[in-house]
Amino acid sequence: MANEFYIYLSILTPLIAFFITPLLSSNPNLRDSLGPIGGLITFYSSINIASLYLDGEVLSFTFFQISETLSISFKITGLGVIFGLVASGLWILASIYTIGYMRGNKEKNQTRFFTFYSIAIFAAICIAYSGNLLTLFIFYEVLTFSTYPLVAHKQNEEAKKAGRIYMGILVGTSIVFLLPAIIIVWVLTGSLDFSTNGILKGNIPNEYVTFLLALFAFGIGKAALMPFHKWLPAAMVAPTPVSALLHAVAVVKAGVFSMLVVITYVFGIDFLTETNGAVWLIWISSITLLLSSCIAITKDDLKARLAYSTISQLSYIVLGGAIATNIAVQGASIHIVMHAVGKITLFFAAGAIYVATHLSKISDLNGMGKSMPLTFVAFFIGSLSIIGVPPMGGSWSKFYLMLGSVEKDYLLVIYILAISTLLNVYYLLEIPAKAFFQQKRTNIQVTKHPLTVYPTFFAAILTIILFIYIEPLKDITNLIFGN
Amino acid sequence: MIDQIFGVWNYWIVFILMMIGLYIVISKKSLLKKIVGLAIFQTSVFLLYITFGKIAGGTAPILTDNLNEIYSNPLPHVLILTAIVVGVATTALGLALTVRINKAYGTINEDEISASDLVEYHEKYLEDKK
Amino acid sequence: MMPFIIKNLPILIVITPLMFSLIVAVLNNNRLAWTFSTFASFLTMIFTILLCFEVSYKSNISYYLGNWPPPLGIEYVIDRISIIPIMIVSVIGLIATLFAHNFFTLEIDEKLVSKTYSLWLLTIAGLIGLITTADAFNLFVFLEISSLSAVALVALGSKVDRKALVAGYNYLILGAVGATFYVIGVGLLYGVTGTLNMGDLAQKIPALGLNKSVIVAFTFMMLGIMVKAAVFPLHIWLPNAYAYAPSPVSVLLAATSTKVSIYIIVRISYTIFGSSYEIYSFESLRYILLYLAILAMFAGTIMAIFEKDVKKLLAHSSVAQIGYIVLGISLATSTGIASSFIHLINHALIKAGLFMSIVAMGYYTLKRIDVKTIAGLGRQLPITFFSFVICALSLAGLPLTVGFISKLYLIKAAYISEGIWLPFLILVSSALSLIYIWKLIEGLWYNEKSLKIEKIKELPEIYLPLLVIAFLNIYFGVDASLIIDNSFIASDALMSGIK
Amino acid sequence: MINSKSITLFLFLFGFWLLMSGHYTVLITSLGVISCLLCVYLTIKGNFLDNETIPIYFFPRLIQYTIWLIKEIFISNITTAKVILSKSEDPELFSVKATQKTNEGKVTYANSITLTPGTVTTQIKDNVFEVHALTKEFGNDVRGSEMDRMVTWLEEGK
Amino acid sequence: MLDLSIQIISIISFVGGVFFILTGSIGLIRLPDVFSRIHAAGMIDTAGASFIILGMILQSGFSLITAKLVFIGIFIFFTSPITGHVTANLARKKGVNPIGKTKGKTL
Amino acid sequence: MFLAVLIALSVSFLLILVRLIIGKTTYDRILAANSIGTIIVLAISVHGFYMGRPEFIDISIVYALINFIGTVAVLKLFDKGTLGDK
Amino acid sequence: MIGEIIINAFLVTLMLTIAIFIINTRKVISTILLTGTYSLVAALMFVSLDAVDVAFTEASVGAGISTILFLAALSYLPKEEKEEKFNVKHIYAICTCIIVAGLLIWASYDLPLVGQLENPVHQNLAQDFIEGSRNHIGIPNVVTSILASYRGYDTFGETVVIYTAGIAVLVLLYDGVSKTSKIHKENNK
Amino acid sequence: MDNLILKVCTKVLFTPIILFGLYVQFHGDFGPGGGFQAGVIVAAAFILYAMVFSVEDCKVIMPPKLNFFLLALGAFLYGFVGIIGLILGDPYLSYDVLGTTKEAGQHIGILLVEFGVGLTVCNVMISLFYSFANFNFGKKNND
Repeated sequence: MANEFYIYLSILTPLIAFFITPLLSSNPNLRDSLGPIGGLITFYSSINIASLYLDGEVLSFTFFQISETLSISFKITGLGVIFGLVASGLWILASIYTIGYMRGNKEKNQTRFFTFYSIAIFAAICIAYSGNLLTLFIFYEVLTFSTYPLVAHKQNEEAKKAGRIYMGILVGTSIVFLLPAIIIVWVLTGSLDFSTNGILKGNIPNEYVTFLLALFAFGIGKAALMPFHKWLPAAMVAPTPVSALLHAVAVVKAGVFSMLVVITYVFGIDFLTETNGAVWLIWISSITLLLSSCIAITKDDLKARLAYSTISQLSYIVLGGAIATNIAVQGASIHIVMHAVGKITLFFAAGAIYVATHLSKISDLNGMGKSMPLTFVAFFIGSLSIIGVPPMGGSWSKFYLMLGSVEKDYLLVIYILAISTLLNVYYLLEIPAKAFFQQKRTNIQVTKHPLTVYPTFFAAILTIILFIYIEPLKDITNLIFGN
Repeated sequence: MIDQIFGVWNYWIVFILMMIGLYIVISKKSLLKKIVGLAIFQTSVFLLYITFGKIAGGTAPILTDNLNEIYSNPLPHVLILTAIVVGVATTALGLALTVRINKAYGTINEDEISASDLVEYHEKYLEDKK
Repeated sequence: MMPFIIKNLPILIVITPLMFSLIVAVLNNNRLAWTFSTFASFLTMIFTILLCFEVSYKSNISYYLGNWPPPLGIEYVIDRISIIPIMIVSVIGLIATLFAHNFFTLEIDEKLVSKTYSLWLLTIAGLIGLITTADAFNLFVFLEISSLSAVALVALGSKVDRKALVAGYNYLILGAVGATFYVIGVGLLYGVTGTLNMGDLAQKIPALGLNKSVIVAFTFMMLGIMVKAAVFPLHIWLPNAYAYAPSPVSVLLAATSTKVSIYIIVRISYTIFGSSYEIYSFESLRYILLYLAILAMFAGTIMAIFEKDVKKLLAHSSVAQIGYIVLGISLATSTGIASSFIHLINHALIKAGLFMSIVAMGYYTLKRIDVKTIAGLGRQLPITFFSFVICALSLAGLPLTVGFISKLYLIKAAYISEGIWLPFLILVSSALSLIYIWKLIEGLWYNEKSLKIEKIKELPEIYLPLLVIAFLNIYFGVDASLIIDNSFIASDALMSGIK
Repeated sequence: MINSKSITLFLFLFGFWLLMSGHYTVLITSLGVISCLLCVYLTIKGNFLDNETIPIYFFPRLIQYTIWLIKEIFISNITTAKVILSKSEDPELFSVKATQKTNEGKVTYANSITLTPGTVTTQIKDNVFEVHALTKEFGNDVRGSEMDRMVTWLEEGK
Repeated sequence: MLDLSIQIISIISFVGGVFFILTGSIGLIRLPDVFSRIHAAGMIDTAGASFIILGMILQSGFSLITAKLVFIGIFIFFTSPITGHVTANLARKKGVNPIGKTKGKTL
Repeated sequence: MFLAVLIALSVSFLLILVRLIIGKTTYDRILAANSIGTIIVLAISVHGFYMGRPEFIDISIVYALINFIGTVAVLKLFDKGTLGDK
Repeated sequence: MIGEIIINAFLVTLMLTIAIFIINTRKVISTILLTGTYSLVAALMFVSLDAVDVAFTEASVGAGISTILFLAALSYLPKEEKEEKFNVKHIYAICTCIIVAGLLIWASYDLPLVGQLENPVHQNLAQDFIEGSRNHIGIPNVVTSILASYRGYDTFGETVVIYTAGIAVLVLLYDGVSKTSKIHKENNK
Repeated sequence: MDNLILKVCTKVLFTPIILFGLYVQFHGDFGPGGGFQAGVIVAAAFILYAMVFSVEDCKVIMPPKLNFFLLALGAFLYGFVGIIGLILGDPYLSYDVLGTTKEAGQHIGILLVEFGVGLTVCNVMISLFYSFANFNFGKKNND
């Protein structure tokens, strides 16, 4: 009980924040401080959970039983620990940053914004600690619906249209593909609980594996595999903290996390290797990876470029899962962390720029580096991390991914990774380069908000810290497949 | 032989009668005529039931002192009594509705009613546009 | 007192609303009439709950009306199957009656209100009577009670919109044709078996072998009831009837009337003809039903997407939802029927909630409730909007709501018996349904207010029904075991009748 | 309330009941009494318990009149049948004057005219009747006003 | 003997009734206008009905049925002239003119 | 004997039905409908005798009654255009 | 009993004739009169099929009250129908009717012949009712005893149906001046 | 209708028709007829009266309020007879317990029940006629 207390704590904290926030609408300072405080508490309990997990404790409990074989239950898994740490840890940063952004930008309906921000975090953490597919699915949907008000926050036609695309693709795919997949699993195995070696082995004819995996892969729209990736760029109309939440912390990570969970805990990588059911996924994710990188280059809007970058980075993770070896999955899970930190840095920087100058086009950023040095340095570091240059955390995950593909002799994958890295270099480094080395074109007034700049810089530093201090993370990833 | 023919003859004509009623209900545009059709349809169904209850050489099921008398089956009669009442209730309600429709629309022709609705819809649409 | 009540529960649930409707009609005071109606429906619900307990350990209660044994007299049978729709009708009846007061006094001439309550209670009584009876002809009588009163209630909407009259007329004529078809079917069956009691019929039909009359009788009875249940091609009366009826009537009818008819379809096809189901046409009819259900799913959803009038939109969505329920039945497996029952209950909860919250928003306009007219009202009426969102998401099948549970089981059943294509179709249509739901939510919350009414505030009187229905929608989505277990018990009971 | 008319009406109705009934148990008969009282009550309530409803003073000469009327009807029926079968109709429309004083008298006269086939009263204005006759002979019969005298005689009573 | 004579009388009265009814219905078809047809209809109602009722009375012997038959007879006698008269009256009122043998209209 | 009467009644029924259908004026129809009523009243009585159960004469009375009221209703409708008070 | 059969066949054919005439009559008054006649003949048919109670009811209701209601309603309605051209709807209707009639006629091959004593209808229940009425209830009219006692509940339902119709028509044809409530007067300007 | 003959004859026929209706009502046990038919016949008398004189005149004999009350009362009576059975310990609509013997009970039950039917039917028919005859044609309903 005492150990499960931490699970309760980490889940309930954002939920309580969700309920309290609307009540505090008259006192903005108190209301805004809820976020960082909640983040700290959640992060604290997540660290405790992680250490308990490293000690080999099995933490699980059933919240309630819907029917005999259906329940809402929570269980700590290796992947879950990682995702939980990411979500809660970055929530602290993000919430501090959000205060700065919202105030600096003088947005309307701030209370509503914070309310739904909390519930989104709540859903993400529930996804992280979910113990079966049903729980995962439920909170997956909760996450979708709770982020809709954030996406459509501006309430103008464009925002509503984006909201429609966002909802349409995410809910549509989840209902049309994910739900039947889950039900098929349920029908076949009679259970939806995760198990470290997968639950499908022996329960499903081998030729159906590909089909079922396809249902999952396309059903989890949040993983932004190629035909269903449109929602991500569309959601860029949202305020930047939301984009950070969507692209770094909660939504997309929930997607790829679900993907990894499905591959490891439902199918089991051994089973996938045995049946070769995931080979096609390697190619799909590779194509997504390359294509989205190419599209990113063509985008002039900063956030749109970052969005396509995200799509491509997510495919790394899916690719890791699809390769289906221990190392590749470990790499994928590390990449969740690394990409999250890196991408949040980039988005924070983008937001900070927007708050300060109301610029969103890359071509307008020429020479801005001198007026906002800290921000652009952070952006540069973040980019390097995403690209995978060694003193940054991102290098680890790419290294593991390559190891994995070598292990399976997928040489083509290595080439693709390499090409994509080169593209990354091009489209990401173009921005700081322009900012620092080009001539400033117009006179742009710069009014920074300190709460947007410092979290950005801190996040950048975090990427470096993660490179050095990788060991605990590795320990956790080693435990993904059980002790 | 003749028993055979007439044994089925009744059924057939009753079926055809039903269909005439049904035909009127489906095809006629006048709301009043539809109710008439319904009445015919129902009356014919009543006939079917009563035909089931008939015994050749039997008499009405009102007991006499003669114990050997054959009585026709009384159960269908009871059912049909109920059904007739239901039928007249339906007719009354239908007529009330028809009268109200005529008052509201000025016609009881199905086509004209839907045309009138369409006009109203368009007017509303134009109003909204303004 | 208690043993007396326990002994007579099956009839009490019918005559309580029936007798009260006769009393309510002569009352002059509207408030008093409403109080009486609420009391009557409350009593009915209490009796139903008692009956539930009674049934749960007796499993089959048979009640001889007039003390005549079944084939001679009329029998009431309450078992684990019929208790489900009874529960739906009585619970929704109570909630809707609580809800009705403000709207009836508003939408109907003052002097007619007490009579309207009389018709209202008659509808409830008729629906319950339909479920409980085990006599094929008695069923017809109650069918007419419920449909005549429902027609009158629908037509009362004419004070707001004259189309209500035409809607009522079409409902009446189609309903009467349907009922007559049913009567023809019963007549043919009676002609070849000589009995009207359902249990008795079920025993006698197998002995007849492959009898043409029986097949035709089955077809006719099913056709007749399918009109009432608004199964796809025969649904044309439904959208207008629901849309133009006075607000509380829409709530009651949408939530209960078609459900009861679907229950009768189940009863007819499984109880009466079930024991000979291998020989007879049900196997082939099953596929007809299946395809009709699929068509209904898509037709209803697509009609709803393009509809602007909100009540009509919800009515179209009902057609689609009926499609889901019929689909479950047409699978003819235990899981399929169980999933149908689950959706039967859940859809009643969902639709009642949706209609209640929508008409509550239309309270101030008394005009047709359009997507435009209700724009932005959600922010002004938070409680109403809250319950609307809960029910709407439930309709879409969002997890943690009842809609999800029913979809889950429906897909499971479909997958087991038909493979993957059927679940896929179901899910596509349910994903499509998200479009219209989202249209409404977006309109209510994000669009600017178009009504120029200043004094909009919520009616505190309707908080109770709204919140209760929202709570039920969530509660049974979270703790669904009550519904699921009972549905499975019911479907097993039904299937066990089939050898 | 209780006067000769109501009592007479009650007796008539009760006689009617007894003739119809055929079941002379206490229950049924008492129900019959109640029914008859109800009927009388209704006439009183509707305020039409008058000479037109129950013309008591007709009764003494009623039987004699009826026999005469039946004879007339029989004769004219045969004549009409002849006319129809021989296709020798020659209709005419004419007015006659009625000598009855009361409504019930006039009605009796008009009805008698109509009852005898071949003649129909088409309009009544005060005491002028317009009569349609199938042939001239019928018209002459009416104009001969034997029937008028008979009805007036009936009306006078004793 | 008595039975036989009653039988014979009743047959005769049936025959009479049928004769009048058939003649009346022929008249209904044959006669030129409403007013003339009323006479034919009156024939059915009076002679036709009364003869047939008489025949039945003779058949039934003396019982309650006799009373009821008499009531039917009285009722028909009572209502037949009313409907006849009212129909004619209405036709006159609404401007239907009787057709004479020689020329259109007489008064 | 009764059968013969019934057949004769049927024949006259048919004849009158012709008048009902061809009509000419509405008054003809009313007249014909009324006569058909009378014919059916008689037919039912005779049929009772024919079947040997003549005690159901009540039906004939009802018929006669309904026939009369129906005719009055039709006439009233033609006279006033309504059955109620204007 | 050949006479009975002939009478039945004659009457049923007569009804058919009347029904066919009803289809194409455009004068509403004729339709109503013909419908009344149809009911009368149906009632005659009921008498000849031994259903005296039903005949009684059909006469008073089908021919009587229904006709009066029709006439009462007609006073508010157009007296003549609009002319209809033969259109798709008719074909649709004809097809439906032919299919349904075909089904029924197909079914009739397995129906028991009219009037045979050994039909299941007569073998089950009927005798019980007659004996029950004679011995337990003591009422000569079996129909009444079934109506009021054995299937009394049906009759209760029937009474409620007619009550429903009464109230429904009362409510629908209520001609009071409709009062709009205060809120709407303000809001619907 | 302003027709002397019709008026006078209606006055004469009114009571016999009602009495005949009541006769049918109470002799339903022995011959054809019963509550329903009786109700219709009695109602027919009222309708005839209302047609020949005027609906207002008929409302003197049968005021609408009384009419409506009786309309509900009839059905209520039927249901109530059933409830008496319930109270006396038998199932609904069982008449056995109403009398001293089963047969007597049945007789009483049937009599009461039929009376209820007759009452309702009669008043419904009158009410229908009132509604139809005096439906206000001139005024527009949807203002």
